[in-house]
Amino acid sequence: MTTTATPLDVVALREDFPILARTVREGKRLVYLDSGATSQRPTQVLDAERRFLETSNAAVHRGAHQLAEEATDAYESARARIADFIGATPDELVFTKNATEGVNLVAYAMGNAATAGPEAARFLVGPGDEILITEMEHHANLVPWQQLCLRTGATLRWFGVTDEGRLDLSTLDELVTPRTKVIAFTHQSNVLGTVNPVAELVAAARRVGALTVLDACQSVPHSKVDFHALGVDFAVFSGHKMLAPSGIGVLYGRRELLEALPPFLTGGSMIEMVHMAKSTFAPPPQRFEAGVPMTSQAIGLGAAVDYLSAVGMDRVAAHEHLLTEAALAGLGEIRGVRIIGPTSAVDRGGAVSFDIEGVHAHDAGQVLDSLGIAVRVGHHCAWPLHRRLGVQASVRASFYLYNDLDEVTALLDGVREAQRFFGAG
Amino acid sequence: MTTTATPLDVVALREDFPILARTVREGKRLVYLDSGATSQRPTQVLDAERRFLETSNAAVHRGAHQLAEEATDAYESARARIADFIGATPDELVFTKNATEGVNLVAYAMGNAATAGPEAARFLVGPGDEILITEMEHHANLVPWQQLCLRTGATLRWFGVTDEGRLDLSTLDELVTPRTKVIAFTHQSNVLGTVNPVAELVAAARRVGALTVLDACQSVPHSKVDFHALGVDFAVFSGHKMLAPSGIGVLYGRRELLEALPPFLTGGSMIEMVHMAKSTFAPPPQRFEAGVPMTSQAIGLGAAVDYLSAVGMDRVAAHEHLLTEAALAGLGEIRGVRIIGPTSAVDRGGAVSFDIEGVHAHDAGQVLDSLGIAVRVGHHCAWPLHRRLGVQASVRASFYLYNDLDEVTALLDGVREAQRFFGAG
Amino acid sequence: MQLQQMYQEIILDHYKNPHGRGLRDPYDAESFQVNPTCGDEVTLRVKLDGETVADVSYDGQGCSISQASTSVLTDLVIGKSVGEAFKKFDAFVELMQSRGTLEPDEDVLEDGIAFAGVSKYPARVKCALLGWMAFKDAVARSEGAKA
Amino acid sequence: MQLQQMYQEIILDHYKNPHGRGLRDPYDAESFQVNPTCGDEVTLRVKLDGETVADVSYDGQGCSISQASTSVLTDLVIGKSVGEAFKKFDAFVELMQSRGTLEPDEDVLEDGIAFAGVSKYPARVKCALLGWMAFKDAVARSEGAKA
Ligand SMILES: Cc1ncc(COP(=O)(O)O)c(C=O)c1O
Ligand SMILES: Cc1ncc(COP(=O)(O)O)c(C=O)c1O
Repeated sequence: MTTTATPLDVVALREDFPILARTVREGKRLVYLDSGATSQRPTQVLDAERRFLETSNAAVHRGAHQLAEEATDAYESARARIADFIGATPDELVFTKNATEGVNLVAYAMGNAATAGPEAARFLVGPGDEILITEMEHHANLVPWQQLCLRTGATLRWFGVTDEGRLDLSTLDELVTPRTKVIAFTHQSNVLGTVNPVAELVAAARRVGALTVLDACQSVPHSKVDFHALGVDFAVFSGHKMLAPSGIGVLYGRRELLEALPPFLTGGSMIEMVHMAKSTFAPPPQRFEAGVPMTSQAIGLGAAVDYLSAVGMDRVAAHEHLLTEAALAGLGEIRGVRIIGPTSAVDRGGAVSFDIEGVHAHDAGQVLDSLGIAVRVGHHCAWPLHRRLGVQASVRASFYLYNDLDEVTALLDGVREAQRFFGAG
Repeated sequence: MTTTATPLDVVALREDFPILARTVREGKRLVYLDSGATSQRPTQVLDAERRFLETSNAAVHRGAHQLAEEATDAYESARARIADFIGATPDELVFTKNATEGVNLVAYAMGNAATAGPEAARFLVGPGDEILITEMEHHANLVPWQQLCLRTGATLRWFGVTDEGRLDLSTLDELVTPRTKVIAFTHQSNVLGTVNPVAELVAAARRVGALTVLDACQSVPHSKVDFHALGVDFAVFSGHKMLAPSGIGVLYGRRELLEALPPFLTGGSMIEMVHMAKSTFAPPPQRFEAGVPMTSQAIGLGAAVDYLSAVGMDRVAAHEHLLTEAALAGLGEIRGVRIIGPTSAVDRGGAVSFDIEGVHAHDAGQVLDSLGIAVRVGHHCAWPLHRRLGVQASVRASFYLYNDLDEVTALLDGVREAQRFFGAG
Repeated sequence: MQLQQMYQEIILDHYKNPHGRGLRDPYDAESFQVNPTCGDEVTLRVKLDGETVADVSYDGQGCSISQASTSVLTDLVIGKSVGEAFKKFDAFVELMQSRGTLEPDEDVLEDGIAFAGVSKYPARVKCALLGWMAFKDAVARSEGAKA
Repeated sequence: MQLQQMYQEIILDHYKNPHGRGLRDPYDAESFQVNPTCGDEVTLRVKLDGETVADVSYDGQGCSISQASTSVLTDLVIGKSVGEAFKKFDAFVELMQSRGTLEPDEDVLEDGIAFAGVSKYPARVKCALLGWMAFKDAVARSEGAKA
């Protein structure tokens, strides 16, 4: 990661985020360090959604009147801009309600291959087949695969995690075999910050003909990601983590795969012909968008992508890198604080989780909250990872383009205050 | 239906809907008669969502800081108010992205009963079992059941429709048997306007121990609906058809059923414990809300329900009844126009579909659009119903609280203009 | 008035008096196409004679635009070489996707130029292309059957 | 300062010097409870002697609130009748769900009144109730086992 991009003007940028001007807990300035859970929304995104609703709102792909035309255009234009943002073509991009639905879509559609036509044969899974994940997955990229295995009789296997919080690839040759049907893994851990070696995993998957599913929830919002360049087969991410509305996510799938993949949710707008006894289905992406979609939310995500592009993803990444380095250095100096994940900012994004000896994460979070600092406490939907690393719950600070170094300092002061309050450290 | 409620002040009410003030097609006043597809949003709903996003936005049920508390409170308060609006308790109400997801949730969760614990045995379906639907269903309440049958080997059966567009219940005793596992039917047809006899179908289902699934998409927005009073087991509806945002819908399920129902989408926030090899799940409604939910959209739906309650659902229904009667009478007088569905406004809601002899629906829609009138043309996601009634495509005008009698007149004039333009009638 | 711009006289004429309508034998391949939003459908047959489109016949139900554009199609392609027919196909598709920004070439599209106005209405583009997609598919099937 | 309101001295004392901690034999039933958002867990054993709660012992990992409230629980219920214990249970649950609007009854809840401030933080209410839910469940299991 180079940091040669022009630095962000965070002061100016924060003006775009009305919520950041509020105070919490008896007049404390809000220090929002929980963007890993959900990000805040700039006025530009809020305005885009509202403008659409006040001028062109209608059901998309279903009407022939002017509003319906305008709505469909706005929706499809958003799809095209988002596709461009992630190095994909519009027909490779399916709107879901969140990333979780995206993973479930792939897992259920693979299950549906058992009762679909021969073109879906490559998605078949059953006894003897293996689904390979990692021990650092968010529950969203873990439980759906457990359930697919339960339904089909396939076996779940996983890569371990090193003590430093890196993927343990020493077992690669043992785990990736002709039985492997899917390798599903996170691009960037929402707990550790660890960025995984996508190229290596994609290459391994290709050697055995396995499909790759990338959880890009924590990468797409924070750096330039190009799915075609990465070569993954499927990928998912959520709008709400990248300045966009809640209720919208994306499933990316390579065109030829989406074309062969059986449907998941069925209903209106995803059909070709419907008879009482049997239906046929539309080509992708429509095949995977049953019902009236998240129209204004897609438009909001389009506006978010425009906003991020205008700022520049390289600058966003460089800025977060700076904050992460400062946080890692600062936390490293506090006695009794253990960083969960890599302690250097190499191949590492801006989620910084840590454990404070003698202060439970929930209690530390409460002290920070009383100072106006919003962090996440718990296992951050990565319970097996916490178990592996021997922490029950951790505190996570996560950064985004609107955070600054003063906020990192506030975090460090807050951690010391938590230690003082609980007589620890 | 009595029409004794104080009439709506439509002029005042329309002020709440900014989009209704716009013009279309070279300065024509917008006459929006497509609320059956999606409704427009009042400022109160837009403001509620925006206020939330500018002050309290955070990931719900996942954080301990003040924003997360406020967001969770707002989200759960919306759930409670919506539950109250539909005669249910909050833990019986699951947020989905739309009604389509709700039907799929029930159908897939029933499929998952095969690999779930003994408490899910009542949901098992397989060869020899039957799913009973109707020929007037929207694809959303049809295709998911076809697919469930395909996956499980169960058989799909259906009630026919009379020439007048009523449910043909003459086959009730033949169709509802101990083999029947589910009776899924629409409360109010989105094409015909027909209101189905819920009590009779619920009673029949109970006699044989079948589950009932009600498609309430076209009833909840337009009249007072009480799911406890109706006695259905499950019901679905969508926010976007009732003044609320897109991307939010509701699945209602009787508490004891939701408690026994296996999960559908899996991931974060719906778990109890997660290990790499196995997970257990949270009680409802959380069990069915995987991932970061449609937070601001739920708050928008809460505001929509507040808005509708303030207006009064009896007044909404009475107003639409008036418009429907006028439309049915007016269309009935135009030679060559055939109304698809009951021609009297008894047990009938405000969706009025029709066929114009010699003018294809698409062409009629185009003429209406050129006059500023937005209607839906096609099969309205009820293709088998159209086939049954011998129409390939129809024109549908659908009314809501913001429409008035002048707009009905505009529609009638438009139909005559379409006949004139195409030399028909 | 907008409506007349879209529904040119030529279109209404073809709609009321369609050319080449009715399914005919012999044929090499048939294609059935449907517009999923409105249920409009067309069944179209192609008879090739070497490299020449010897006959195109069709039947279907649909709006004025889909019926007229299929009628125009038969005029344009019957008797032409497959290569020429596909040149017209490409030109017609390009015109329909132009959102009213393209000046159609009358030498290539003849009556087809009347559909320029339709291209401004994206929801109707599928209608205009329905028969054309059936033609493309039927030719591909004919060639597939012979290969 | 808000923080002191929530973390009353009593709470911090129980946290640092928990009462009744450590799993003991004999017992009638055990309950394992977990807070799904943070992974906090408690294993709690109950020994009934007729209608009397003869012993409650527990082990677990968790925040100050969950640990202290379980410690307070043991003080409150050991030696009491099951009926009295459940009266305290009800009072404590009511207090925790009051959002800081309830004046707790010291006669019933003793040290438990210190948790009044916690009830203002909905995300922490589950922490405070973790051990109590385990107690309720364990008693139900004990009675179930005996019935
Ligand atoms: C009767 C009926 N059922 C189901 C649906 C599907 O609703 P949605 O597309 O919002 O999921 C609709 C609307 O499109 C409807 O009118
Ligand atoms: C790495 C990762 N994967 C998946 C998810 C799930 O995203 P969502 O809850 O928006 O579906 C998240 C966020 O919660 C995440 O951080």
